[in-house]
Amino acid sequence: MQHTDNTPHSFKDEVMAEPGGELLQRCYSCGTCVSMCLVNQTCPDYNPRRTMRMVMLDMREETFRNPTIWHCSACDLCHPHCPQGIHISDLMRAIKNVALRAGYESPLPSAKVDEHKCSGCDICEKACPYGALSLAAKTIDGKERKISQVDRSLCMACGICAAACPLSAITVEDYSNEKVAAQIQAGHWLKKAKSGDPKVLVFNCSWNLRAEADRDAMSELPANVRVVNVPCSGRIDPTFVLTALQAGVARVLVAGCQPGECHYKQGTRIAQGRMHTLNHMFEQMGMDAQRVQFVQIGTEDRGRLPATILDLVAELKSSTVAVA
Amino acid sequence: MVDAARHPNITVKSYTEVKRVEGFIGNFKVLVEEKPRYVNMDRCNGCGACSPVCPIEIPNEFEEGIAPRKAIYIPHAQAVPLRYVIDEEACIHCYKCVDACGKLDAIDFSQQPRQEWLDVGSILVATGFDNFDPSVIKEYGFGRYANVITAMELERINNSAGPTAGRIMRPSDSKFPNKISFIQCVGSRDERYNLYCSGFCCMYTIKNAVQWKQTYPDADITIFYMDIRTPSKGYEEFYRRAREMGIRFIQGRPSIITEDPKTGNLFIQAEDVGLGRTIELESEMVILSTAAIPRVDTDAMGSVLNISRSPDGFFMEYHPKLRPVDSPTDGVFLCGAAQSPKDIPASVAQGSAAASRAARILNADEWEIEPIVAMVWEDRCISAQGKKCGICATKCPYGAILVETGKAAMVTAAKCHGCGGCVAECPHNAITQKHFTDAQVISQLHALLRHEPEKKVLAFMCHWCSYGGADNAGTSHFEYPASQRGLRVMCSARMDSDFIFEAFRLGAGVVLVSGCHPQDCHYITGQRVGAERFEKLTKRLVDMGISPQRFRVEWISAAEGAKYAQVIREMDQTLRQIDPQALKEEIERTRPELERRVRRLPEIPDVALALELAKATS
Amino acid sequence: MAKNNKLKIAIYWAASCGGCDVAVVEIGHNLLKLKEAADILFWPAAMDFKYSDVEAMPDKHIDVCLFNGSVRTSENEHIAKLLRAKSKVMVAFGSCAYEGCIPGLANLYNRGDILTRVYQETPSTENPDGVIPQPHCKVPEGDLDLPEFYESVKPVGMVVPVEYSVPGCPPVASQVWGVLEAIIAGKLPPVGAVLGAGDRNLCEECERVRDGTKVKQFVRPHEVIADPKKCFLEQGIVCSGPATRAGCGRPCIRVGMPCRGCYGPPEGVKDQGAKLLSAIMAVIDPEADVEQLVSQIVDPVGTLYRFSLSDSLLQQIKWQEAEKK
Amino acid sequence: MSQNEDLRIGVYVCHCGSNIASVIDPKAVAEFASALPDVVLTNNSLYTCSDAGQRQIQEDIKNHKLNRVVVAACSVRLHEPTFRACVAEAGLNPFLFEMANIREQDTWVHSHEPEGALEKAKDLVASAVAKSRFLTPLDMIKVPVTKTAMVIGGGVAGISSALDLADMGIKTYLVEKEPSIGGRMAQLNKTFPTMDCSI
Repeated sequence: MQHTDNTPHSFKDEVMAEPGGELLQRCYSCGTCVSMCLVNQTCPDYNPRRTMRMVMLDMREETFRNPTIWHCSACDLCHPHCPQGIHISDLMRAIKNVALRAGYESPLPSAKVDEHKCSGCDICEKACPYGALSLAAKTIDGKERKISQVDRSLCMACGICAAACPLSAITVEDYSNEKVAAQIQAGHWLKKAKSGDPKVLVFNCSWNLRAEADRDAMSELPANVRVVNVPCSGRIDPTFVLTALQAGVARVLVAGCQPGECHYKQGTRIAQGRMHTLNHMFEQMGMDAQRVQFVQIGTEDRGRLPATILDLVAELKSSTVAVA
Repeated sequence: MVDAARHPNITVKSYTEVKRVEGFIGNFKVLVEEKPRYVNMDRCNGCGACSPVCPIEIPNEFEEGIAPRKAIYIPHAQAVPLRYVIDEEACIHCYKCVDACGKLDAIDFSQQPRQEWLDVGSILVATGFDNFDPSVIKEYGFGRYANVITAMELERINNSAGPTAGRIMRPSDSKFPNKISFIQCVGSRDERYNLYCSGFCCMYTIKNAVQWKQTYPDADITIFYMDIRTPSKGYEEFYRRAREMGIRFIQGRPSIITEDPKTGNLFIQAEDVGLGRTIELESEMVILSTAAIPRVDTDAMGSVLNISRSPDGFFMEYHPKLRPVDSPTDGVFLCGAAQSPKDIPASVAQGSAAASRAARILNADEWEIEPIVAMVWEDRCISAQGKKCGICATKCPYGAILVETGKAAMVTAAKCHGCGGCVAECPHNAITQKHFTDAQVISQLHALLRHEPEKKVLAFMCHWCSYGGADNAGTSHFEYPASQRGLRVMCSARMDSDFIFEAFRLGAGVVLVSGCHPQDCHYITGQRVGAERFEKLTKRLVDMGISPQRFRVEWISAAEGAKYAQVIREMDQTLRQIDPQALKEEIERTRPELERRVRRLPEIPDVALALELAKATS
Repeated sequence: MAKNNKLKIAIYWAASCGGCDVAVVEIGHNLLKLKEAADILFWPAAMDFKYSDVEAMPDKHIDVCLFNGSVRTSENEHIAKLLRAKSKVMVAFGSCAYEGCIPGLANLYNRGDILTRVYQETPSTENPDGVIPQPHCKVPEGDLDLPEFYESVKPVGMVVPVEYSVPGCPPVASQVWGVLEAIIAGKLPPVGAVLGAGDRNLCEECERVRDGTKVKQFVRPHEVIADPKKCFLEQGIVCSGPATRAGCGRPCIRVGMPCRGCYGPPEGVKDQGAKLLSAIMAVIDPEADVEQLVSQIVDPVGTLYRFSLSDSLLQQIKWQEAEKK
Repeated sequence: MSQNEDLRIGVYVCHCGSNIASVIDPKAVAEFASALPDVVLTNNSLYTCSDAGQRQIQEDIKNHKLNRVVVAACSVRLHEPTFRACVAEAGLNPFLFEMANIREQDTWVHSHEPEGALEKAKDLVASAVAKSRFLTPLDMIKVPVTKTAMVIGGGVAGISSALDLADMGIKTYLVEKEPSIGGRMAQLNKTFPTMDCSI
């Protein structure tokens, strides 16, 4: 049985005293946030409603022991839908802050900076949607330099910084430049059947596929389509796109979230800026701007991503036939 | 409906609006305006020959816009009165209806709006509610997804007298939907729209679901809810029956509905709270249980009737517990969903309750009203001395004061409602208000400021609004500093400049004058009389050297307890921020001028005695 | 001539403005030191040499050839190949040779466009017959040969293998002398290295203040009066500094112009323009309208690939597309 | 007029169960009131509005010849009519009654400041007592009544109230904005619990 403690200065009070924690007790457990939550879809243990409940019941250690409390990326899809006006990501941040003070650490992977490559140019600090990067003086090879440093408790491993870093000095474990390249290459996909159907490479934000049916559809795509999942479309360095096209891919499709629904706040906007500028440059060069395509998939766009890809494949096929 | 129309004691005035209300309990005069129907009520026999020939088709509001109607129409087959009406905005004046009407000759385009004054002793407000428009909740897709409909639309689709003749079909493809879902609390219990519980939606949804299941036992029906509220007689049993019939209840508020554009089917995403897991449910049709909301014209109606709104937007009752059908205006009663969302049994019960409250008055031969009225000290009125004045009459909202030069001003007690505006405005202190005399108010002022006045927040409150607001702060337990001292008069119009001068003379730290919002004033224009005075007074006080932050004017309704508490908190804060020494010096410095201002107060009967007594007591 | 052990050096000027030759002269009194340590066997810009002199040399006769300028014509190509054969070490000297530089922006157009524009459309041209220069033509005096004008501009490294590159438009004098000193001392790094520049980007040494301001709008330098103390990018002016190799000493920044990017991409970066695009779009303000920002970069290729277009992935994709057609 | 008569003021300080007494000591307020001029009697009771409380006031009016009654309790909006009727029954003009609101406007909003609340309660009682000295007997104004009612809105609530009034023999105008009465109810299909037609 759960023993609850309602004395002042309890865990609940501590969370509520933290900025963002004030509205905790408004929650009437309707579950709207949970069903809107993208993290919950892939990681059902992350349940903001239940976490709030646990805080209300002063279940301190159990709350902290759940590693998923660190998963909220403050995408704030839930907040505008909450009928009680609770800013859930602020609340989760409040819980994280209390956890940090208690000595807990985020178990999430985080960005890593190569100190030798880093010039302290500050681009990453401005690019990070979470303020997880900042410059600090450090002696490297006997010389004091300002180097970017990652606050692990804030980093959500979205990889926006890794793409932004002009020196490729930042790496996010599973999505390093090399690993992304390896995903594209896997099974010698690029080399295979050069004369076959034109290849379509999709860089897909992993939060895009919200419906089971969409996930199924994505696993049944034809062989000339390769989908490379990344944490965020903001991870996509235009170099990836150009490299793929240069390697013979016919079309690159970058799929991000609808603005305002980005799991990492800014990623989709950054990707939009990059891809649309690429389109402009292709036009300026007198090249086929259609070779780079960018779509933003919203929570309501059931079936849109697989349909977009299949349309693209069909269109390519018909144009090849026409040329032939 | 028909009973009402046939009852010999009831006169149905349809297509008629209330424009103005004058008078008081037992003696109201109501100006009503009948809109032109352009159909002669006596000649029209409701035969319906006109409507088919009308070439205009517009959405039928009675059918929630899902079916058309003509420009000449009856709202529905059972309409009372069963007489046609021409919608002037839609009519193109082709006169085909005139031909169709033929010899009956009932069409009359010369009709004009018709106004009349009606004398009544009591008014019952049963103006009802509006339905929440769910299209503002983007995530539910109403208006974008054809098969997301409102409960009211379902009522019409599932009605043998409705546009589909009771044949259930979904909008996208006219197919029968076998798998349907209801979503509760759409627009209610949601701080983005309405915080209150709309009350009757749980039951109407269960009713619709049960009815559907009875007709189509194979139907797959789901109800998404947060809490099912079944507090009245037989309701919980009905809910249990619904569960037993196999209607699926899922506790969890859907966050989003998406549509499969190919099938038109809808996917509802919600956390099944019991399960602790997010589920996705496919439905062929989704019915939104929309909230009841205050009618769009509530404000306009409120200012005609002099009644105000609670924070939820519905009409406010005199007392939520003890006088739930009385409005704050004597003789005006509230019933049905105009006061708060209600189901049919509750509306009928409240209708009866309001009728009995009204009958209390209407069955009496005469009614007693409080004698809190103005009274002229004839010897002090300069009009009696042949001088031209008449300020009092200009301030009276009721025309209750007659001024003839050479005679003292005369107050007609039955017309006077007792706001006290004339009393405060009389430059010669020649008028008093019974039960709120200058001597009484000044005695209170001295008592309230007898100890450390410079640390007090003195608050003048009007009986109807700001005193009610202070009570509301109390019943809601909205705390504010105990430095506040309240003094109640009937209306802000009664808050005499002399009272405020006297308060500052006594060294009050800060002074609040508070009354109703202009549209809520119980005395038509009483608030305005006060407001104009306070505007001048604010400047005058500054000229006299009183720091502007020491005097504040606020309009606070009886529902605004939170605001009342906030204003007092702020004023207390203001007072604490003033340096005590500087405040003391300001009080000393301004006292001579303040004394000069109130030097004539002791001339008023009893005031000298009051001052003397106050001195003796302190 | 070459009877001692002095170094044998060649300097050549292909499709470029000549600035790189000036940059060599700019080493000033160090020229005397150079002369002491090396014999200059070929430097058409400074002394009267003939192609035949070079042709007459045995292969690998020249120790180091500093080749500046890109390859635009058949003559450029011919000499590049010739010098390659005659030199032990070939250095792509300056931005044109290294990555195509400003002449490379001509690759936004094809040969036909350029010739039409230059010989027929410019306002100062008087050419009533619309004559376009041809590689071969017969005139009464005999047959005339002109070098062929190629379809596009290429860095020299795409035509012949080069051992080293020295970036810059032009390389700054101090760095030039540094490179020469290393050559003289025989202390060259492994083949493939970039000489006379740093590894990281320009921002590392930039003195302008960065306060974390995000970009609300992109503006061109002439559209605003920029704060001389603050980071250009934070003021919305596209500065190539983040994606440009350090080493120039920031002469542009010092005179109030944002970095143009002439030192090419930093170490480890394949495509300067793509990287610059990736960086500047990452620092946009959360409130700004993305499409507006995109449209505010008026000439994206010229802005992002000002010096490196002909060496870019973008260029290669274009060539591939052209080939397919 | 006050100066011509011998004032005998009774002050009743209500505990209102614990609503008032849990924050301030009503006895201390009564004690304070007893020292005010012309106050001849003070009283504390658990619920002054209760039958016993009201009876006490009425007995005191008779036995102690009280000619002013001050009750310190809740809001005038709640119990002023109650106590006016109470004193009137004991033969005192109802307008010689005065009330101090030490619940809604004191203990309920200053529960964290009990000392301040007590001081305020004393001041509010002093204010009511001070006013009471100048109260004069007043007679209610009698007005005639038009025996007609108006119901605004012809929905289910309006129709049922109109029918009730009409059945009581009262002429009633049922005013409806729309061309037909019936309101929302007329739109409904079968209604709970009888599942019959709503019209």
